[in-house]
Amino acid sequence: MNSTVALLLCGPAAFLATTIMAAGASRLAAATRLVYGATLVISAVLLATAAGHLAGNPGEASATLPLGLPWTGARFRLDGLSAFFLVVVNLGGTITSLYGLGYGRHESLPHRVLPFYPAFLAGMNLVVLANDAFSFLLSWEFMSLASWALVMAHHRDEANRRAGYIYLVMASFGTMALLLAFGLLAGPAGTYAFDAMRTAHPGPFAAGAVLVLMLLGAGSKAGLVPLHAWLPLAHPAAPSHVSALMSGIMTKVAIYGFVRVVFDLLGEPAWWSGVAVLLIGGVTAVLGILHALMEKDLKRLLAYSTIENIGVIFASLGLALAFKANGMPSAAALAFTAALFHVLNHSFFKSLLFFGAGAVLTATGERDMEKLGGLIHRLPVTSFVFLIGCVSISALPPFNGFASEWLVFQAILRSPELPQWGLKVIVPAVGGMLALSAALAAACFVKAFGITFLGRARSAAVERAHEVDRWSLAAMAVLAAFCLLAGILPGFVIDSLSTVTLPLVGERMPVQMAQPWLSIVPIAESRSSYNGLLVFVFITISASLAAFFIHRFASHALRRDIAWGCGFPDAVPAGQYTAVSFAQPIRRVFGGFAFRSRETVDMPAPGALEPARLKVEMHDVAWEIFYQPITGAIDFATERLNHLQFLTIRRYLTLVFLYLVILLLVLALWP
Amino acid sequence: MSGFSFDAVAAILFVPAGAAAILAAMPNYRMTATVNVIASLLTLLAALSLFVTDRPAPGQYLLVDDLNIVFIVLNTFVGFTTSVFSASYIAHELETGRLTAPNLRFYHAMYQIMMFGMNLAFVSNNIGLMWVAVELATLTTVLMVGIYRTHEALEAAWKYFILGSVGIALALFGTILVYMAAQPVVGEGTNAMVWSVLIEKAARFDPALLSVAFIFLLLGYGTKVGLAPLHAWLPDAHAEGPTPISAVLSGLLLNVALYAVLRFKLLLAASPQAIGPGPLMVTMGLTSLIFAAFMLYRRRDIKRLFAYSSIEHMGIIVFAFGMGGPLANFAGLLHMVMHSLTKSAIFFAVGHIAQVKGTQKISEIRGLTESHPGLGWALVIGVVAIAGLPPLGIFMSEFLVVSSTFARHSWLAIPLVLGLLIAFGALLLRLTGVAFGEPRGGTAPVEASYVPMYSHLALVFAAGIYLPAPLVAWFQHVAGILG
Amino acid sequence: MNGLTFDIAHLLAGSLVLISFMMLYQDRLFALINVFALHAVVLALSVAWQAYIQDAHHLYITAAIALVFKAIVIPVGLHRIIQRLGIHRDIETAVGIGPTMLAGIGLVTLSMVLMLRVTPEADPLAREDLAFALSIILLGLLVMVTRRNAVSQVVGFMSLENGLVLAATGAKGMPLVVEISVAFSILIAFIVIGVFLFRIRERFDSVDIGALDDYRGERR
Amino acid sequence: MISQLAVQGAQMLAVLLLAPLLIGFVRKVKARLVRRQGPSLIQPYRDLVRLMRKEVVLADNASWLFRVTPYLIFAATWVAAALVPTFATGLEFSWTADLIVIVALLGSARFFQALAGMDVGTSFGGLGASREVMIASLAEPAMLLTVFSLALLAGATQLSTVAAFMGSPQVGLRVSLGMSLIALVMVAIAENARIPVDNPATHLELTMVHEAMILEYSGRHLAMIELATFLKLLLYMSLISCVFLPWGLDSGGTGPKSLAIGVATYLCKLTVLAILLAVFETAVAKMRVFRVPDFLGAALMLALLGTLLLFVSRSL
Repeated sequence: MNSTVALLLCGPAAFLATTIMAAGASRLAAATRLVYGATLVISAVLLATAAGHLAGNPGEASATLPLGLPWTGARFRLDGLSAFFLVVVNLGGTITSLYGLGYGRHESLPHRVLPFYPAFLAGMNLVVLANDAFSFLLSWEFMSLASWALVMAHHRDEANRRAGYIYLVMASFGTMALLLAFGLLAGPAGTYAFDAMRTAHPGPFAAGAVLVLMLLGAGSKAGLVPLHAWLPLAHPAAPSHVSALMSGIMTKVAIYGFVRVVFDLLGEPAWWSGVAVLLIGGVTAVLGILHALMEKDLKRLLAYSTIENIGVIFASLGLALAFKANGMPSAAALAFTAALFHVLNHSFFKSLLFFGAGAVLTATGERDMEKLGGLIHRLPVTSFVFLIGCVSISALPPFNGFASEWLVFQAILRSPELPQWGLKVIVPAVGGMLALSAALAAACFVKAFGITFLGRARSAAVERAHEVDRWSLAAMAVLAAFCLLAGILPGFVIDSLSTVTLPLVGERMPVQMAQPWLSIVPIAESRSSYNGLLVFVFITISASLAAFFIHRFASHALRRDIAWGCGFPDAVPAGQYTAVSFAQPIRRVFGGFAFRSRETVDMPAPGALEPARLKVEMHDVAWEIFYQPITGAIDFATERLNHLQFLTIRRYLTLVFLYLVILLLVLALWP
Repeated sequence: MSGFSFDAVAAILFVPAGAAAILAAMPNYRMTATVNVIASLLTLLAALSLFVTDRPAPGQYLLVDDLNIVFIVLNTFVGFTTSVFSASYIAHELETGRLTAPNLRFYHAMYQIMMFGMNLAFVSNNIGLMWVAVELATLTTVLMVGIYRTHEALEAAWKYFILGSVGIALALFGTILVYMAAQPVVGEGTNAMVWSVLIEKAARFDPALLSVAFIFLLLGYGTKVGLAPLHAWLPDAHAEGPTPISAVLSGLLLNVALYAVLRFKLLLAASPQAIGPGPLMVTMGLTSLIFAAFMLYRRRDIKRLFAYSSIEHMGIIVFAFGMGGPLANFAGLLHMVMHSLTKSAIFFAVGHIAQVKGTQKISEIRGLTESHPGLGWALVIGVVAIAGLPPLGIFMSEFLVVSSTFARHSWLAIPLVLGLLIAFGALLLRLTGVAFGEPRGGTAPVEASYVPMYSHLALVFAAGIYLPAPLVAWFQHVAGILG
Repeated sequence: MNGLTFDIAHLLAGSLVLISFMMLYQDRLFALINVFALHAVVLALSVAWQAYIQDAHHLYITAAIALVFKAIVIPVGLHRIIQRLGIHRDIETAVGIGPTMLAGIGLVTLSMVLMLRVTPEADPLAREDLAFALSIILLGLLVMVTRRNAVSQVVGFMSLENGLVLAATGAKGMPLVVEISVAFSILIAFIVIGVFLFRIRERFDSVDIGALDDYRGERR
Repeated sequence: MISQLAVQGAQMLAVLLLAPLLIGFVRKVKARLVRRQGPSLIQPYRDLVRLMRKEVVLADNASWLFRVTPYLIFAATWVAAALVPTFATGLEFSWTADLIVIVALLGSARFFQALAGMDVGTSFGGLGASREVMIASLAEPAMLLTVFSLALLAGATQLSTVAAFMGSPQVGLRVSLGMSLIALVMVAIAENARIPVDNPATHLELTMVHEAMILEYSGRHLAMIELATFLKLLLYMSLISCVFLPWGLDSGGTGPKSLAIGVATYLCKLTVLAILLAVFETAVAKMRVFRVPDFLGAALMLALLGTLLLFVSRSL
């Protein structure tokens, strides 16, 4: 029983204890502070432990408890991969708890949130630690269950109930897929310990099946298209800090599951597995961000953009697979590092953005961007950190989003060395998709920030808005700082990731911190290099230089006046561009194939008094192709079978009789 | 010592029988309820004493072995908790006037007779005796299903009665055939019906005759297990009878029939040339699972809903036993125990819910977790458990069944998984409606007996994350016996 | 055993099957009940014969039960019920006679093939008995599923149960036969009482599920 | 080291000073092409200075972001421009960033410009911003794919390396290069809001994109933005010239002579490109906004095709 693992296991235990305490005391006034304080401390401790392990790199440690599956026991293991994801999870947990300290006070139904929040954290930690199929699935499903309860927190809202329903059904679909995958890995003898699976190498067919099942299982949790349908419903339905956890952290846990099985347990991948993952990743990225662009509900927009980032991560995981399959460890290490780096970054800025959305929600009670606007005047701090989040997620230098996307592109540029033609053709196409999604992401967050925080207030609620409490602001500020730091010091992150990549792809990226001026050089300096720090410094210097000169030599005169409204004296706020109208050009360009969208304008005859109307109809193609047929089939089957409930006794007897006769016939004709 | 332990077996049988006689004679209904509880408790203790005492040598009529001790203990335990629940439930029924004091006397007496019948079926070492016992248990439950004397209650009882009788007849013919098969080997007389003798010599029986026999037995007892398409009696009987009886039906009577099927499966497995029972059971299991899964969607009566879920789970269990092998059999046993505990707990909750809301219509029950948190969350946990979500016990068994099946016959696992998912969708749909949302229906505070349901759920939860080693060893041994 | 005993047993069992066919053929209640009484009588005879050749005296009790209870008491009771309910005129077959007969022939062949195939080394008497018993059981079931009326279904069930008794008595030295026949008589009594008490005219077929739904909201 | 720094600084100043002149030159040529006298070459400098002197008229509800943006845009563009080798490769800080970063820097400049456009809350700002991001959402991928194909050829995204490689004889005449050249030019036209995508001279609200975003700017703020726009044009021209016309580039630290040659050739290239641009702009007419996607889509396809060709030909 390794002491580190023991300590890490005490964490979930403490979480569960908090859950019980919360269930008991959730109606007390102090309960909120108590619970979030406790989770804050616990996840901080876990974070420190995991980070220490990642930095110190003492190899792997494991422990077995006499729980779970009797003859296997509940096995737990801490290696580079799980340490890294523990850092992701508990960093998120810590900061979210910090945020919760403030945000939780506005919660109308604390007794439906407080008990499940620590349980959720416990579940995620256990998934990352589990070392046998049973404990893994148990924690996995426990995580889903806890988050489902949190989604159902505001259960009087019909939409939330629907979201929760779809969420849990999809979750258990995913669990079933994982269950089958583990069944294949475990074999008929039922060796469910990961260590045993690692040594046993399945045949090519089984390996392929496992990969597909993992894409279904982990993918449905991470939100890969077309399994994403639940995500934009469920993530926004939860209280905002939980949305941040679900979107920023839980999807990463799903990615951990995928990596753990496909990179670790499955052994050597086949080259086409790379193709599959790449394609799905690229398509997910583009469709996700297009959906996000069309949204006008702030939290749903963020949820969809989560789908996009998941797509990016999977695409670069697919690259890593392809490289690994072709024995190019260094390139594989590059792609894999890029993926993990993006995992970390996305957990930063997505949490930050959801916190911001939560702050807006508390301040105005609105999630609909069409009713917001001009908040930059009411919520100066929130709007500033939210802006930083937007810049980071739009992959703009010198922030962290750009650093990881840059690495992904560098990895793509290694791909011509791949032998297979399939990959040769796919990779540049996927590269194009990623570039497209990056550009669209920028557009999407111009819209998100511009409509929500800029312009003039579109509703009275905004006029009354006030800056949120200190705890929330602190949490958001910390995350913003992380976004900048990870952006200007990417070398540090990359180096600490070497512990993870080395065992999984058999290689690591060259040491970065040794580079002059802290720049990052994935392959060779002559080839490509990027120095976030210097870019940051240059921009600051030149901006301040310019400012200085202007200040020194140009006029200072400044006059406030009404804006130019094309001759109209006082343009009403309603005259501003709305979220929908902002997205209109892009909808015109991409909507045709992405949403089968159609615009119909009915313009009244000249002189007629009724207003002209623009009708836009859009379809969620994935939903119509994949989900409606299934529900339709089930409905049809139930409709038909249901008659069997209303037969008469004689007919039931006939059933029995026929069944008997058939069996007897079979027996009579038995050879 | 052995003398005492035989007394244990005797106690298991005679405590209920005696109690029935006393209860039939007692005037005061409060007393009858208490006596009922006490008698069940005594039976439970007697059953537990089977662990500490050494077992009697198998006689011509009675037998205690590793297989049936599982069932006996489970049976007496759930019987006891149900009696506790029924005490509070029946009191309420009496206040609302749905039952009268004479009804009650009859009810409690019948309850004990039923317990007697089921225990007898478990401990009997004689296939003829077992048949008689099962018939007895069935008849008593028929009478109890009809106890409300309402139109639809009589409907249900009648349907149950007719289909049950045909089942009984078929089972009897199967039993006769087994005797015929045994007679040339064992010789005439009672010995040819004694289980422990049969299993030894089964290898030399005429396999073809055994096969025919098994078909009749499977259909006969399968009717009681509620396997589709023999299930028709089950939903109505569950829905129309008093809820304690629904709990007992789902939790216990189905197991009795299942136990009978298992016994004969062993017999058949012992004679290699006979048709393998596996494929038959797997087919019936899958049919029931998928059929019930679809039927769950259109249910409007909450008790009927869970009755269908019982069919579904019986399907899973029969499937598991049909698959055979240590993993699947272990899973089957575990699943059976877990299902009994969970389903009876659910029915406890549902019973009180139906009482406070004054209806069994799902559409008229809303927002339970808000109006009656105790009951509501109990129902949520119960459904989550029955739907096979961790960290509750059924998850473990489903985990084992699905994964081992997929590793052995992948193409069998697909319909299994589909069935599970479809059923899950339906159950969750109904749960979302009932437990959440704007509260609707009566909000009167309920004097429910939370102890039985929560103790069951606690057991299920504990089993989900930790199975004590002796229990595991024992299950594995039984799984080994089941081959 | 000598041929004669065998032939007689064979004759009796065979005639039971024949009478089952006659039942299939009847479409009036009274006629049906009378035929059933005949069925019971023949059963009693064959059981008695078995008791004689196996000299198992307890079987005489079974025979007596069959004779008294099934051949006399039940038919009389059923006659009463029918008059009470005024349904003696009903034509009450759900399926035409012709198809029913064909199905019956098919069932008999099935049971013959099956039983004679699977019992090569059992003693011939038992084989015959089993084969006939199975066909009687199946025919009984057939009666149950082709008749609409509760009474005739009771009759079908009873003929089915006659088949069981025949099989049980045919099995040499089978214990509990008496108990079983008693148990079954009780069962049948229950059914008859049920029919009588609950005024279940045609419960088997036109079961009033509609009412059930209205009460319980099961209708879609 | 010092000389290197000097060169670097010189280049940065050079681009800053050269940019308005380039614009003036283009305008002049255009004017002459349509038989007009046209403003003098140094008119842009005058404009800038006057703008500097004027007072700033700020909309009532303009936020701090609105006032900070001009400096950010200018800084980002300037840094990007400074990273493109004009007359010398292998500059001191050339390794701080590669082509992708340059694209991204321009992207961030655009990001803030679009935000500023929406800050005041008039419909024009929104109109400009939404059209701008639509154009960018197609132009950026095209640009990146062009970068890919260059990087595949040169085996690097490092601009100096690429330039050096393109100068070396081992680049034959390649189809893919031609494609990416065309793509790059189309992107450049779109990015610099030139005809036919946008009209830098128009003030008819419905047709304009770039101008609509900066409609509310005035005085020194407008000056910064204008300067940034000039820089951007220069940047693209020097990019094209250093990648596709990589002759006479000084490879760093080879003495004043080669530097002089580098400067001279650089100026010639700029002149040629400017004239070409002017001719092109006078020859074609501005297209409807919703034809632009087709235009840029073509660029995207070309770039993708070029990249694919390279990928495939790599293995031959």
